[in-house]
Amino acid sequence: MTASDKPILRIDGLTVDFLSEGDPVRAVDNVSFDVCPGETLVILGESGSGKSVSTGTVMGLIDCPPGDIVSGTLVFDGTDLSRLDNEGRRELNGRRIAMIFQDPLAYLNPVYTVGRQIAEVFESHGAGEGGAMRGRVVRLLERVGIPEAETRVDYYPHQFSGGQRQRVMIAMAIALEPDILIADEPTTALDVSVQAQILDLLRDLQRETGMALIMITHDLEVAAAMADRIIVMNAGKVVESGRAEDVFTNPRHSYTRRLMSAVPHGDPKKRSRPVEQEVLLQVAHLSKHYKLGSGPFAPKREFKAVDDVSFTLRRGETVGIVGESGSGKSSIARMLLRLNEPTSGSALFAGEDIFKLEGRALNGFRRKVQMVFQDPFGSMNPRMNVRSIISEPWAIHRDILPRQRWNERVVELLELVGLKPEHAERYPHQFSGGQRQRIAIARALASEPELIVCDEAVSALDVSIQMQVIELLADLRQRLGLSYIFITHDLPIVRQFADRILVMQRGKIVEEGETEALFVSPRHEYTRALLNAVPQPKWLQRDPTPLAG
Amino acid sequence: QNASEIKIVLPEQPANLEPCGTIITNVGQILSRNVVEPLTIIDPKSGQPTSGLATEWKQTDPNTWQLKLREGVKFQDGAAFNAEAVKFSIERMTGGKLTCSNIAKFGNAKLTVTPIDDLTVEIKSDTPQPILPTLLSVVMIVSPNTPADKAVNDPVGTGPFKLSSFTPQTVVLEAFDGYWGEKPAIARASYVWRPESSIRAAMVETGEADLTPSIAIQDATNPETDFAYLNSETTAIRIDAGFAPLDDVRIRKALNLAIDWNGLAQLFGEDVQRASQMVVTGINGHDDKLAPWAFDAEKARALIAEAKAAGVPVDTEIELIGRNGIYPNGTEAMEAMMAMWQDVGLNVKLTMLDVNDWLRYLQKPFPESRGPNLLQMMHDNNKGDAAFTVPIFYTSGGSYSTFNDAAFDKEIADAMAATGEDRTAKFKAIFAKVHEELAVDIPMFHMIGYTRVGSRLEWKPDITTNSEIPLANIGLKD
Amino acid sequence: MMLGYIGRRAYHSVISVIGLLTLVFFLTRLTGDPSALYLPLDSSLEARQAFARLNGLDQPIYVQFFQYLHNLLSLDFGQSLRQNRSAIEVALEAFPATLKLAVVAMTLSIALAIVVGALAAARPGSLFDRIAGLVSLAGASTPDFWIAIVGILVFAVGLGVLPTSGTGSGLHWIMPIFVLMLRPFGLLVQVVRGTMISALASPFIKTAHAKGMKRRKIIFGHALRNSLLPVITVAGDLATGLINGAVVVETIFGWPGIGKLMIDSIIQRDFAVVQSTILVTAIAIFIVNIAIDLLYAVLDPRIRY
Amino acid sequence: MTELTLPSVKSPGALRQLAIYLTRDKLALCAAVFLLVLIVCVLVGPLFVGELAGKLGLRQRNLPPFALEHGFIYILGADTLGRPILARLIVGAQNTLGIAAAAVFCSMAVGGTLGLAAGYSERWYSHVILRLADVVMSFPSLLLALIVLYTLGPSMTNLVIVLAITRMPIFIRTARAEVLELRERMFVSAARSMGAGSGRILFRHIAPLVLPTLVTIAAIDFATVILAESSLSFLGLGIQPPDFTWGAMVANGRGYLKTAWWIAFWPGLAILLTTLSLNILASWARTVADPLQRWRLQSLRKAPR
Ligand SMILES: Nc1ncnc2c1ncn2[C@@H]1O[C@H](COP(=O)(O)OP(=O)(O)OP(=O)(O)O)[C@@H](O)[C@H]1O
Ligand SMILES: Nc1ncnc2c1ncn2[C@@H]1O[C@H](COP(=O)(O)OP(=O)(O)OP(=O)(O)O)[C@@H](O)[C@H]1O
Ligand SMILES: [Mg+2]
Ligand SMILES: [Mg+2]
Repeated sequence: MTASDKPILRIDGLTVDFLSEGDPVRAVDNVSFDVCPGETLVILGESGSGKSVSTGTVMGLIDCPPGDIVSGTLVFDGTDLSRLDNEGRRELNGRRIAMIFQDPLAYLNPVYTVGRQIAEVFESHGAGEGGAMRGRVVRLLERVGIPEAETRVDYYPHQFSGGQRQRVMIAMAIALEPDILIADEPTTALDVSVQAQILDLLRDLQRETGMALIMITHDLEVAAAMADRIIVMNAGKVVESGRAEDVFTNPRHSYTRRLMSAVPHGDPKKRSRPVEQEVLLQVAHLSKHYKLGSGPFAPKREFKAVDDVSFTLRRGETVGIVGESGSGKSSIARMLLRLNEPTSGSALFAGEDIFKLEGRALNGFRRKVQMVFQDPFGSMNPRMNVRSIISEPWAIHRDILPRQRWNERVVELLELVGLKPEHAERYPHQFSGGQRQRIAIARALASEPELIVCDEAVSALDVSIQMQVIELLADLRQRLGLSYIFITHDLPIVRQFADRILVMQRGKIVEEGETEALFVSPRHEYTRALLNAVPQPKWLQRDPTPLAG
Repeated sequence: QNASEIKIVLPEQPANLEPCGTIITNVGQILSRNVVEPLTIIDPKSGQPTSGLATEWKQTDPNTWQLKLREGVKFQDGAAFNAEAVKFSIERMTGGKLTCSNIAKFGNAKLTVTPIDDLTVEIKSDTPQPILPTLLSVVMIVSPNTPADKAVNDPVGTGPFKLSSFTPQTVVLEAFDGYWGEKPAIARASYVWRPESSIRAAMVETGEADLTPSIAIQDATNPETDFAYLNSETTAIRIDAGFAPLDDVRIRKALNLAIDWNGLAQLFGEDVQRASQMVVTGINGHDDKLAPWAFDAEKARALIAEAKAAGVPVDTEIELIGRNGIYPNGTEAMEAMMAMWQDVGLNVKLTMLDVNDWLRYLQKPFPESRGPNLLQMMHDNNKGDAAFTVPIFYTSGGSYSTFNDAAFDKEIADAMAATGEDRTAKFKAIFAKVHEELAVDIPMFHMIGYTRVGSRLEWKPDITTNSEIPLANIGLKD
Repeated sequence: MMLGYIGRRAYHSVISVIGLLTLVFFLTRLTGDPSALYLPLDSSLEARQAFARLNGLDQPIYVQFFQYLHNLLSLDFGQSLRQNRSAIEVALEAFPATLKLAVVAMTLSIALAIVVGALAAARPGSLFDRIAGLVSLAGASTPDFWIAIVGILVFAVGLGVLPTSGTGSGLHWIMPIFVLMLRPFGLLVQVVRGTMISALASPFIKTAHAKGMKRRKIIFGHALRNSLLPVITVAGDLATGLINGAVVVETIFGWPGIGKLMIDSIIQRDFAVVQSTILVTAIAIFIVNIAIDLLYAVLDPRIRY
Repeated sequence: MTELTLPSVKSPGALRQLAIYLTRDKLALCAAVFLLVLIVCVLVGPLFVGELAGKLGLRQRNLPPFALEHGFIYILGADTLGRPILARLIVGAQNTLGIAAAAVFCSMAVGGTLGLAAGYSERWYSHVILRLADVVMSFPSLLLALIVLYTLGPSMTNLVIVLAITRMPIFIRTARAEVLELRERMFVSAARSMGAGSGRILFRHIAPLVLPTLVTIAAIDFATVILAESSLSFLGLGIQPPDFTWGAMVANGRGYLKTAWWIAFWPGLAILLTTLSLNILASWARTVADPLQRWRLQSLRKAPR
């Protein structure tokens, strides 16, 4: 690839505030960077450090007010973006500048099929009309690895798994092969092999069209694999920038150094020996078939999302579930929490079948089991501030904590997950993706459960905070005997944190085993593919051969 | 629009066009003397019957009348008008197989009709009928081809107009070529209906319509087109004399005296006449010399004080029962009267009811639960004789009567049987007694109707306008 | 699945309509004996009894009810006491006029309200928003007969550009429709505006901007579609209000519709007609409601029955 | 508003905070002031002008407004019985607002709750509630009023019940429609997974999002109810002369629109202004209650540049 030297996008001295009745919150503070055609700029940084906001301003997506662009110039290909009128902005957005949002569910319109939403990109820029676009849309979906794309174009966002939605977002962004693509954590919900496929796709696009790529990620391996240059942000400021190799091999700023050293490497001491042999959860022959149909009158068919899954979880144990995106992991989690009814199967929690619980017993069970949702934003009531969100379990189960201690405890929990006490008064939409995820974790911890189901609970966190959270969880496990079902795509994390691992593919558990054993000698072909798909730093890549998968 | 076509706006849609229901205003205004004709016609000035389809009549004995019928009359369907047709029409009316409003005028009399020859009939009744010719003005003669056991919406009569169409929007009448009388100036008349008086007035003003009866006084603003007419309606308050304190005549008189009649009259327009009795001038039995009660609050208070001293419970709550929409400004009038009565110290409370609820108080049997009450009402006698008024109001058995006096019943029966001058004098005596001695009601006003007549038409309303608008009497200017 | 749902709904609705008719039958009989209303005021008690006998009103109420049910089976809905003909015929004759008015008025007010409400929501607090709010609210809270009469006085009498009332040419439609639209329009503008403001703050609107979609399409495609549920619900309620009779308009402008018929029949205690009109309007209303419920599922794929 | 939508309500400065928000929206401030004045009138007005409102003045019937020779109280003119309209407006406010507020509040509270239940649950009672709403929708309000009048007799409470029942379906159906969508949202699942009971989910999570729409409808329904009341009093249900409401005043004046417009105009204007104020306040409250919109009412302090 040939990176030309003339930047296609240059940001200079960007400062963004969020205004409120009190002092303004400075989200981005004097940030400058640029990116050239064909080049990949990776933005690393602490969660909440202003990565999404600063890239959002490029697209003109910050609501002003309450957002306030205090200063800064944004020049795209010679045009000053801040001077553009609506029509000029519209011309650029989607065609020349495109963006992959961090939170794919919220950012997809729930009432339109994904096919239509993708086709709108074409329509908006006169690249084609409705029906004729279908073929192109299907091809795009296939390119991002959506299975059965031909039928799935007609599905609605809620019928997709987290990772699939993310890929829909990606398809939408690359539809018109933009000059510059801003990818805000585009692979958090993707398993390693799909991730590799997507990264390849992006690289291919860069090679073919000279697309510039700004990529925000917490995954250092991904960063290393993609970056030409890296900037590191912390507390709204750019603290370090430079060539990828330099930043990785020779970090200068203390935050960067902390980041680099926090990389988990299967440190087994985080793993627990199950203190007890008592079986907490016994899942047997669990299946979930979704009824599918694109319109209200279309014929229905069934889709086996979870297919005869069985496993056990002992008290104090952590079971990690890894696997293909769309393989039914979240579906299992939702069924275990009685949010979806299973098609068949049973799950005994402490000897009682979860699926048969009613009334009081069900409430008692729900108190003992908590979930961190894959989509934290959606899982919080937009009308409730963080204080109410976190204290809700106590309001539901009055015996957990006396009312006068609520405020105190909220602050405590916020600090445990690395947030500040003043965040308690804010509302969910006023947070960054990672911050929301931490609020969700704090809420799950609030009810002092026995089992927490974490669905991609740490995927939006930067490595240092990730470590802090993992340590917190491990500590609770140690002290209180908590059990976890830990669904993730992040192999190093499960390796470090889980005792046992289930590998899922197409609704089935294809392999199950002790963590170390599984990592060291995977038996199933898919597992092997997963483990081998770990990306290589870009500066070591000779030629980008397709990864096994 | 053709010059000889006119459009009339009525306040209400006629529910049906059954010729037996012509005493219902909106049916009568369309059918009466247009499509169907009666045997006799009441002269609006004298109140006396004049020839209609019957040309002559004589009483052969107190229970029997003989009528001569008009010659050369044909029904609109071609049938001949003759004694048999009269017999058919009267029997259809009295047969009880269909609901017939007009029969009410006959009370419970049983009629037997016998054709003497083709154009002579004899009508016998079980009780003496001194005013049968007057009563016959409500007998509409219909074609013998009309079903005898079913109410109809397509009446066929002998009138100058025949029904052309009847839809929910309009009724259209067309001139009938075979009419026996003079050919009317108007060839075609359509009737539409709008309840809102101001809209009706506006329609005539803009020329969309040519005539509308009964517009509200506040809409009658143009002296060129708007005509007032005494409409034979008399408004009154009935006093339920069966309950204390209303059983005391002083209180009843005080009720009459306490009203500022001139002030109240403003609600109904400057042309209304203060009433002293329940029938209007021109009705046989009306007494012109009977002076209405005048406003005298002091005297009213004095009477009340006197009654109180005599132990009458004057503080008892008296219910004033009004009916919504009974006549224009009816509610306001009740409010005003209530205020005036309260002013002289009577404890009067107003209740406004819907028609059906109000009817329970109007007609016997009265509700058991009632207490001392005053009832707002309106009486319409345009049939020329006090016989249509006196018995129902003042005999013990009268269906509106709250009054029970055997001696008075006898007086009334006497008057009802009398004829000629004697009859008139006896009715006058009854009205005088009711007014001065008994004071069982509070006559208010003889009401005025306003009609707006478009500039094309040559026509003036009169006392019969509330029951008929004979198109044949309407002329066209130029 | 959908067909099953429709079937179930239809079944429930039939039961409800039968229940409704039973309810109406018995309850109307609580509002007094009609005989007095049908005869002249001065008719005798015997005459009234004869009337009751003639029309079967002297029977015990349950006998009347079984007679009614029996007749229903042979599609005989009873005779109108007032109009001398079959009650259902009266009702069916009056219905189209009302339906026409309702359909036109609702279509126009929904369309207009959506445009105005959406544009107002696009810039809350702007001049357009304020004016649209004031005008629509003023319309919705002014008595309709007031507007109707003033409209006639101004446009028909004063300016002479429109006919006062009646049916016929297209001009006759203008004022009735305008008067009928006021309340639905006012209410819908407020509902559209409110829900649209929330919808426009959703993250997926940002996606649409990022795609470079036209503002108009974002407002009317994405935001609107997500706020339509309450809008069509309220519109449905307003529509049923109109189906039940645009009484004021029907009376003032002389449209021979079902609303006026219903009121007259109720006041006149013409029970058979009351029952028949309610049957006709109830069927229409149930159909509207089923249609709206189906529309929910069409508009929002997450809603399944 | 619930504790959750305005979490600061519990803290001592909450009312002050609301007051500050109110001053930020000038229109809402005017509306609030108007309503406040109205409430004061309702409470103390009758003490001063109660006598005058009922005092006949048959010789100054239909006195035009702005003529001062009869005293200031006749500034708005006199009605058909020569009573000062200003005094009557003040005295009539009490009944008008009392009835409308009670009826609208009842129908919103009961209808809203039933709608929440019907939307959230799929049990049998959900269907029953909905079909009942259909039945009420198809049941002419006038008939209901007559039945109540005949069986229970006229009284304020009965009037409120009739009005509340007839206005209820719109709240039931709107609340339900919103719930159908909201219950599919993730945060509802999340709350359920925490063990929240249906009550909590409905009233703490869903209701705050449904309420703004209901309040919008209620604010407009206020006018509808005031006018409906006047048409019911024609049947004898509800407020009877000499008591009166604004609606009755408008109805009284309808025959005089051409000759004495002021009789219907002032009470109509009063109804309009009240509804308008309520709506403006409702839309203000909607903004306050929505964290995403609240900034519109905050004084945003920018950083120095
Ligand atoms: N609407 C808002 N109002 C107030 N503060 C906000 C708002 N949006 C974002 N912020 C704050 O701005 C800061 C930057 O947010 P941003 O979303 O850019 O973080 P980020 O770097 O993308 O973090 P993450 O990796 O967690 O997504 C955060 O501290 C966040 O709390
Ligand atoms: N409501 C639904 N209707 C139809 N299909 C669904 C629905 N929800 C999920 N699916 C399908 O079921 C499969 C499993 O989904 P699930 O969310 O459990 O995947 P996952 O393993 O969590 O994937 P990811 O890692 O991408 O989040 C996916 O293929 C998805 O498309
Ligand atoms: Mg972010
Ligand atoms: Mg998932």
